[in-house]
Amino acid sequence: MTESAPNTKMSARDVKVFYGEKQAINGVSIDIDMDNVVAFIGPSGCGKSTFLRTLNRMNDTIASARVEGDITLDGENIYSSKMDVVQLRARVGMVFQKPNPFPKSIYDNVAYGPRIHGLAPNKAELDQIVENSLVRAGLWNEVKDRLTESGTALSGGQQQRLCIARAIAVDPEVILMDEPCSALDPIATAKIEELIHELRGRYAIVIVTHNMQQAARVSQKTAFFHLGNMVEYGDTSDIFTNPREERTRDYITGRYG
Amino acid sequence: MTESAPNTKMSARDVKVFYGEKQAINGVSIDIDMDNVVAFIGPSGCGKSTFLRTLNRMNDTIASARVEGDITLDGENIYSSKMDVVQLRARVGMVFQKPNPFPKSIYDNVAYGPRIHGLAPNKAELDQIVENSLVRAGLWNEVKDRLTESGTALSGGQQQRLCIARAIAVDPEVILMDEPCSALDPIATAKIEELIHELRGRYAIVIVTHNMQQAARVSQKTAFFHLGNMVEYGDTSDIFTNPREERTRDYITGRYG
Amino acid sequence: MTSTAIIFLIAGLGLITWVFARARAGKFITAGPASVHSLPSYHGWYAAMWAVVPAVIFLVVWNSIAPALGSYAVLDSPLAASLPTDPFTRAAILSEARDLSRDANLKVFNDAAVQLAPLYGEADRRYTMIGALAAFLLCFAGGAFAFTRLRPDFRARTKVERMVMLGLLLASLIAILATLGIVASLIFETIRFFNLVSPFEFLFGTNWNPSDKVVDGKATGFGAVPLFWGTVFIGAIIAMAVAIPLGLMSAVYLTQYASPGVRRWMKPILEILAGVPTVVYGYFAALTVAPALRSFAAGIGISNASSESALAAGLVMGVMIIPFVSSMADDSINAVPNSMRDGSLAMGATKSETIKQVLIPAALPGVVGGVLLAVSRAIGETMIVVMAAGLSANLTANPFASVTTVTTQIVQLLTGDTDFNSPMTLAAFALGLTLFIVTLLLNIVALQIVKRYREAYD
Amino acid sequence: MSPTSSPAPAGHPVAHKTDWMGAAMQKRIASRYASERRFKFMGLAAVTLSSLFLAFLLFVMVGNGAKGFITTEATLTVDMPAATGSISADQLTGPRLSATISSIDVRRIYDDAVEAQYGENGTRYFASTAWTALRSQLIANPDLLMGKADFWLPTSSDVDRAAKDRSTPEAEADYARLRQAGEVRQTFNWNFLTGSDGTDPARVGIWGALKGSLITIAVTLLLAFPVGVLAAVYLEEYATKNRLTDLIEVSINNLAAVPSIIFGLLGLAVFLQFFAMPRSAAIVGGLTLALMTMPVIVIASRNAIKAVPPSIREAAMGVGASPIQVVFHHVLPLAIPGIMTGTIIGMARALGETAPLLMIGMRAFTTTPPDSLTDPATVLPVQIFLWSDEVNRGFVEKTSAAIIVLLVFLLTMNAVAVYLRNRFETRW
Amino acid sequence: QDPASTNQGSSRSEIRIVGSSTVFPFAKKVSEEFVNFDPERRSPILESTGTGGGIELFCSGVGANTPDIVNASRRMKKNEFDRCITNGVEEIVEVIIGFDGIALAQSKNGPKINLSVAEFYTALAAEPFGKGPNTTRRWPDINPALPDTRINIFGPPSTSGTRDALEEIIMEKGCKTDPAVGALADSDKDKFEEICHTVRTDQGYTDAGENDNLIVQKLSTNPDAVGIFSYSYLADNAETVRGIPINGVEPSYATIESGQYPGARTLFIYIKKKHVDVIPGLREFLAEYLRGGEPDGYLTRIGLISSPAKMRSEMLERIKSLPTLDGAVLE
Ligand SMILES: Nc1ncnc2c1ncn2[C@@H]1O[C@H](COP(=O)(O)OP(=O)(O)OP(=O)(O)O)[C@@H](O)[C@H]1O
Ligand SMILES: Nc1ncnc2c1ncn2[C@@H]1O[C@H](COP(=O)(O)OP(=O)(O)OP(=O)(O)O)[C@@H](O)[C@H]1O
Ligand SMILES: [Mg+2]
Ligand SMILES: [Mg+2]
Ligand SMILES: O=P([O-])([O-])[O-]
Repeated sequence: MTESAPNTKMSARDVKVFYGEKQAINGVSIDIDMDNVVAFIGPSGCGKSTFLRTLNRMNDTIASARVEGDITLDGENIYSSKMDVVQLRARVGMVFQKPNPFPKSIYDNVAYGPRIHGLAPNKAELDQIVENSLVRAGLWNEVKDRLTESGTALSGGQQQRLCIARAIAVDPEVILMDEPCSALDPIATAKIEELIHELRGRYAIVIVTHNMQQAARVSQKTAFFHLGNMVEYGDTSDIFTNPREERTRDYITGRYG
Repeated sequence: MTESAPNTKMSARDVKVFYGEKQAINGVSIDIDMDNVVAFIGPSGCGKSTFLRTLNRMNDTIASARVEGDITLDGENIYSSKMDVVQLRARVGMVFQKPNPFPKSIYDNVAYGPRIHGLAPNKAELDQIVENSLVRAGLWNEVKDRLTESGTALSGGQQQRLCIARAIAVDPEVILMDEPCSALDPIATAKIEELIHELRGRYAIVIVTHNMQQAARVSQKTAFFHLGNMVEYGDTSDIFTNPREERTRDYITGRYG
Repeated sequence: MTSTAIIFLIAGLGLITWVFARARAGKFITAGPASVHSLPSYHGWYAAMWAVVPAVIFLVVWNSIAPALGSYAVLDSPLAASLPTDPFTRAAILSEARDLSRDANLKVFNDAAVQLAPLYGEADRRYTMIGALAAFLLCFAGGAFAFTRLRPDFRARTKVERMVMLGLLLASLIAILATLGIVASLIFETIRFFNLVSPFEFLFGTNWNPSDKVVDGKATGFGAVPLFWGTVFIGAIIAMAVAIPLGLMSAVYLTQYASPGVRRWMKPILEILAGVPTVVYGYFAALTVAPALRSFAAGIGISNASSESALAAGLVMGVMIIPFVSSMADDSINAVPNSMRDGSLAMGATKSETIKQVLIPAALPGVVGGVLLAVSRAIGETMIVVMAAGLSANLTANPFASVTTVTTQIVQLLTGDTDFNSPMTLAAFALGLTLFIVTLLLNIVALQIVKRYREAYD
Repeated sequence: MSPTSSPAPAGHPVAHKTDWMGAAMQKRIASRYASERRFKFMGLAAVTLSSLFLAFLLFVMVGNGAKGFITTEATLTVDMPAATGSISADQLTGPRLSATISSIDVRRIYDDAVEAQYGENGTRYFASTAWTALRSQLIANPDLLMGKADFWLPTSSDVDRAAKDRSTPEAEADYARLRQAGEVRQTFNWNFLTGSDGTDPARVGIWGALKGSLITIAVTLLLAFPVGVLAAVYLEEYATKNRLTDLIEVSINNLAAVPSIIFGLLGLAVFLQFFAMPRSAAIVGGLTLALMTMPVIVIASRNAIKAVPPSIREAAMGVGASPIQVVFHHVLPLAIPGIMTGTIIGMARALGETAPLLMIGMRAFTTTPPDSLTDPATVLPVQIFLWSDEVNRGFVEKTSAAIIVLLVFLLTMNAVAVYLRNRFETRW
Repeated sequence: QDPASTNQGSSRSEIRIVGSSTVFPFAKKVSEEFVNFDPERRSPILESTGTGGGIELFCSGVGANTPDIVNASRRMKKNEFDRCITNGVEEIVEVIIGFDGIALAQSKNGPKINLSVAEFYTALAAEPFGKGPNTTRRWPDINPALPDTRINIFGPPSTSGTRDALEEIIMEKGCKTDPAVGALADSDKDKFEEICHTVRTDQGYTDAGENDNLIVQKLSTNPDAVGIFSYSYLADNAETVRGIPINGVEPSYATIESGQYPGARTLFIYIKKKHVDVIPGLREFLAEYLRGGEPDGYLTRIGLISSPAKMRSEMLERIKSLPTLDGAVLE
């Protein structure tokens, strides 16, 4: 896995992440393409979130974090000084574990990204973007009559879909999701999983999950992380039925984690 | 299970607990006798801790909590206005999930209860009580040379044993333990379990645990709680090998929880 | 044209620049949003910044020199030849003339000014025009320069944000400046003071009788021990004897016993005590408390009770400090983990036993830190002691006698004689430095204690 | 603990089971409950005592000060045409009016009228500047110049006190006589709210000081608020840990603890001596208080900013907001209530501050309110301090009345702060 | 630098006065009248700094940033005058506004005291008659006939004119009652001044600051205390305090005017001539000052003792012609 596949959107080469002295990721290389949903699985603390955040430089916000190695988006190194991190994050959107809508109206939540990036020259187009995003996030029918209500007044599952709508409103190329369902009940979870299915192909999607069933359900490719290493990366069906590595097998069968 | 058994120390009849509007316990009846260690098991949030705290009225400290039903200690209703809660708590001791020694010396930690209840007329007897309690809690040998050190300077397992010593120093009749090992490592856990074995028979003991193996190891009787109900109560061996209820079986075999 | 009008015009020009730059940048968006680096409005801000900031800086500088230029122009005229040579009189006439040129209805005080007024009007108009023109030029130049730099890949946002960051940094530097200002102003004067009085005498001498008499380069009567004692006696002993029990017990009652309703009302009421200005406390102490204490003392047979007793000032100061102690104690008690309280209650301890034997000992470091902060506040308090404590530098432990404090003496020394070189003025600064250092140390120690204690329970 | 000789073997039973129901134990428990009650009572007593003190303070101030808002007036009959010679109606119109009035020697007319009505020493019944009250009434209503009229003029402070409560025996006698000679009434003391400092307690007012306070506090707010908030934003959101930011932190924490009088010394040495700014001016007071208030605002703002959950920042960054946008679009709007609370409390403190302003000469006597930043001014707390030093008994009620005005301002500000804090306590 | 401003800031349109706390109430009254007379006038700015402090400020230079007038409860000293000259304040006009006495007073509720200058000196001096430290604690330690209360004297601080007057007028008189000490006045002036002019620093004497009002207040609450302040404060507060006779002479308008009272002194104001035609209203203000000090003027009503008619007309002349003070006449 040192050469990029033809349809590769992002690729990481020998990425190491340090928190101060402590190394949290020990040289991970991976390619993410447009066609598949990639799931990161692994026991708690293995570095899934850490690695995910290197992909849109959200770890810049942690003073002690330091990244080595190369990560490219469409062949461009995202850690080069020429890369504008604000633009990068617009292109690589993120959805967080806990739904975190802004304490603003539903409309403003979704419109925020398009506004700061100047994606809509006028109000009508902005309305259109908001509506499209909410529709695609499967939330439109539930909120179309109350767009001015606060985003925080929605239920957890709705909030998470609102966050997804907010992320897709800036029309990113990649969407990173860090355990997007762990705070949700089964019904809300099902909705989000369905949504991921629908979004597939339009965006490159990476999802971190601690729930193997979920990984099996939503992803086409799975990466298994353990103690800061990416132990195995391959088609989801292979990983779950026929893992190459001992550790993967142990984890999948519930020996630990 | 509506009549009390002959050796019954405490018995609850149709106990309901409310936190404000929300009902956390929906009518639980149970008898606790002197000879057996009783384990409460059940999934998180099912009300184990809540019910345990009704037994020594520790839930009086939660403003919103309200208890209905009867709980008796030696046939006396502990919620009657005649019952002195201070005395009740001296007779029904409690050990908490997280070890909570007072920020005082080891000696003072253990001597605290006897002192406030005036159990020792003089220093020599107090010394004796402290020593006996620490011996019985299996801590004496480890701390006898540093009784003046702070209780918070001990390791987690030692702290928990100190809390047990503190509880038995007031010579209670019942000891309630709310997940006393969940903050401890396996070695410390083993020590506490051993201790429970030794204390059995002298005190009525109730232990809450989320670890079924532990319940199987230390208890003679087990009560399974689910969603505020006590689903099943019986001999530990029966519950674990041959549960009567579907839900118990599902839980024991790890279907959920 | 007045300078306000010019500023408004420049602001208007800035706005126009903003609009144009934004519109121009808007045209860059041809191939989708990814093709430009920054939003059009950032280009707008960038250009507006260039248009406005240099012009405004220039105007500020110009406005500070233009009046002088105007005056020189007036002085060059033959009419000015008859002006008196004395600079002060001359200045007065000139400034009156300038006022007259702006408002002809003013009452004329100096007739010479009337002739000069039109000249002034003329000169001022001319220089204002020059300044305005230059400012507009700068405005245009800046705007044009910025305009040429606008390009699809121009990082306008980064530039604008860098300016904002610079502003933020400058704002926080003011804190350092203020601290430096304090330290410098205190230290310079104190060093001068110690040229006249030995630090040893100042810190350990017991004779406080300051005077301006300097004999052989030495001043006497500056032994500050009685002041230190008075300060400690009132602020750290009497006031704390009131504030600690009342504050601590209030906190205990409000956190442990009071119903939420009582707590909701009583807490703000106690906080009001901290919001009452000290001059009001001082007046209250002097008007009501001190005479009452004096007659009380006389009633129990203390003959030489003074009306400005240490007790009166200390008592009232103690009341003022109650909310400080109680809110710190409140925080500390709340920071003790509930498991600690539960542990004690589960042993069959009563509430008061739990509070006395577990909560308060556990919260003690926090409470001590709070008390130290309160002490530092009390010894720096000025108005209560100025109005209610005495002026006699007594070394006495009799609470009905009059003592004086550091802050009282600072006010005494500085509100009288204001000559900056007299030993008495300098002594005020030396006292100020002492006070500064002591309160600083108290605070550092207190914050350290509180911080360590917070960490212990986290 | 004295080491015990023979440790009991593990599991050895305790010698005796405690007899919880025994008489001795019951007695012990009773006494423990008694001490519980005593302790609780002490707590209650502490709270009560503290609030009673506040109540007592307010009671004394209101008790003394309420009278300060009332003034006693007596009538004086003046026959204007007789005193001035005839004034034609057109002299009272338009621009000629002020010239006409200043041509009249109101003071002499007043003296004559008083002597005519109240005898030789009659002026002692009236405030020493009562004639200015007569003049203002004439200016307000020039038609009075055309005829004979009764004017209500303020009585002397002694008589005023006699009318309200008690005074010197002479003044009480004067008051009794006055009631016979003419009419006396008590009305609201508008002059107290609109006038300035003076020598006669019957005629002093707080407007000058209040205006000084308002100007000073405006300067303080304009300087301390932006600087404080911006510094807080910088420290909380952007500052990386280095020597400089450490120094800033330490400076701010220390400034917040420095006694206020030290700021006065700073103002004196730096602003007055070094920068040669004008003595007694509101701008210097405002600058000094701004340095004192800024750290309070910084600390409150930082706490408010800290309370904004990081998830909001992450969310904004996740859609590509720049650090500046994160702060100005999300963090600051959410922190505003907390910042406002801190600012109001800081401003209230500055408004009640006295000592530093004494140091920079804002205690000068002046009888007109300041008009600009550089005009000599005093502030309300300093005015209170100055009046409290006056020996004349008439100043007691004026001092207390001024205190009431100050407290009304401060308590309102504090109440608003408490309201804001409660209202916006948990928004997320 | 703008020539329309001096080196010390720009011009100023209100009068600035500093100086003696004794003269302060008079100056307050005058400024109030000054503004009342014509409400369009700007109120003078008045600060009570004590005579010494005031002269320091006054002499710090000419210009808008320095006071125009200093009130003094004693005559300017030679060294002060020299300082003025050094700082460019060369033309100073001296005006006498009236007389005042240094009054000893006590609360009306206290036991009546009657002192001789010698007794008073003994109570006040650091080393009475040069015979070792002052050991007197209660009045009977000095004279058994005096009431048995603590010696507790509140007086002015060393910067004030009242203090200078106290030392030079009253203490010196008491001191000289011992001929041996009196002889020192010629032989060893320094020694003489040390004995006669040094006030005790122990509990017997309390420096009460520049605020004479404060002393009056303290007296009314401390019945056994004795206060030293200006006669005008005594006159103004006759309700609460009474004068203590010295050598049997009560401080009163008549005794001070006639010079009978041992503590009589002259009150001055000093004006910068250069400011007179620069600061608007300064001349009118001076005129107002003298008008108030006339025998039936409002200043005499609050305790100023009017100067004789001849002196008053001379002063009226002075504020017109503004003759400058000659340093040679000062001490
Ligand atoms: N801000 C940080 N500072 C220091 N160490 C950190 C930080 N964040 C994470 N770590 C450490 O880095 C390692 C990887 O953490 P990470 O959050 O990536 O794990 P994870 O796989 O996402 O776990 P989980 O499933 O619990 O979310 C852990 O050991 C963690 O303790
Ligand atoms: N103080 C409280 N106020 C309101 N609700 C509470 C409170 N404490 C517990 N509850 C609720 O009561 C229910 C029972 O809680 P309880 O703590 O007894 O569960 P548990 O069985 O001990 O769970 P766990 O194994 O997680 O400790 C839960 O739904 C819990 O959310
Ligand atoms: Mg994670
Ligand atoms: Mg539990
Ligand atoms: O204030 P004095 O008059 O005493 O100088």
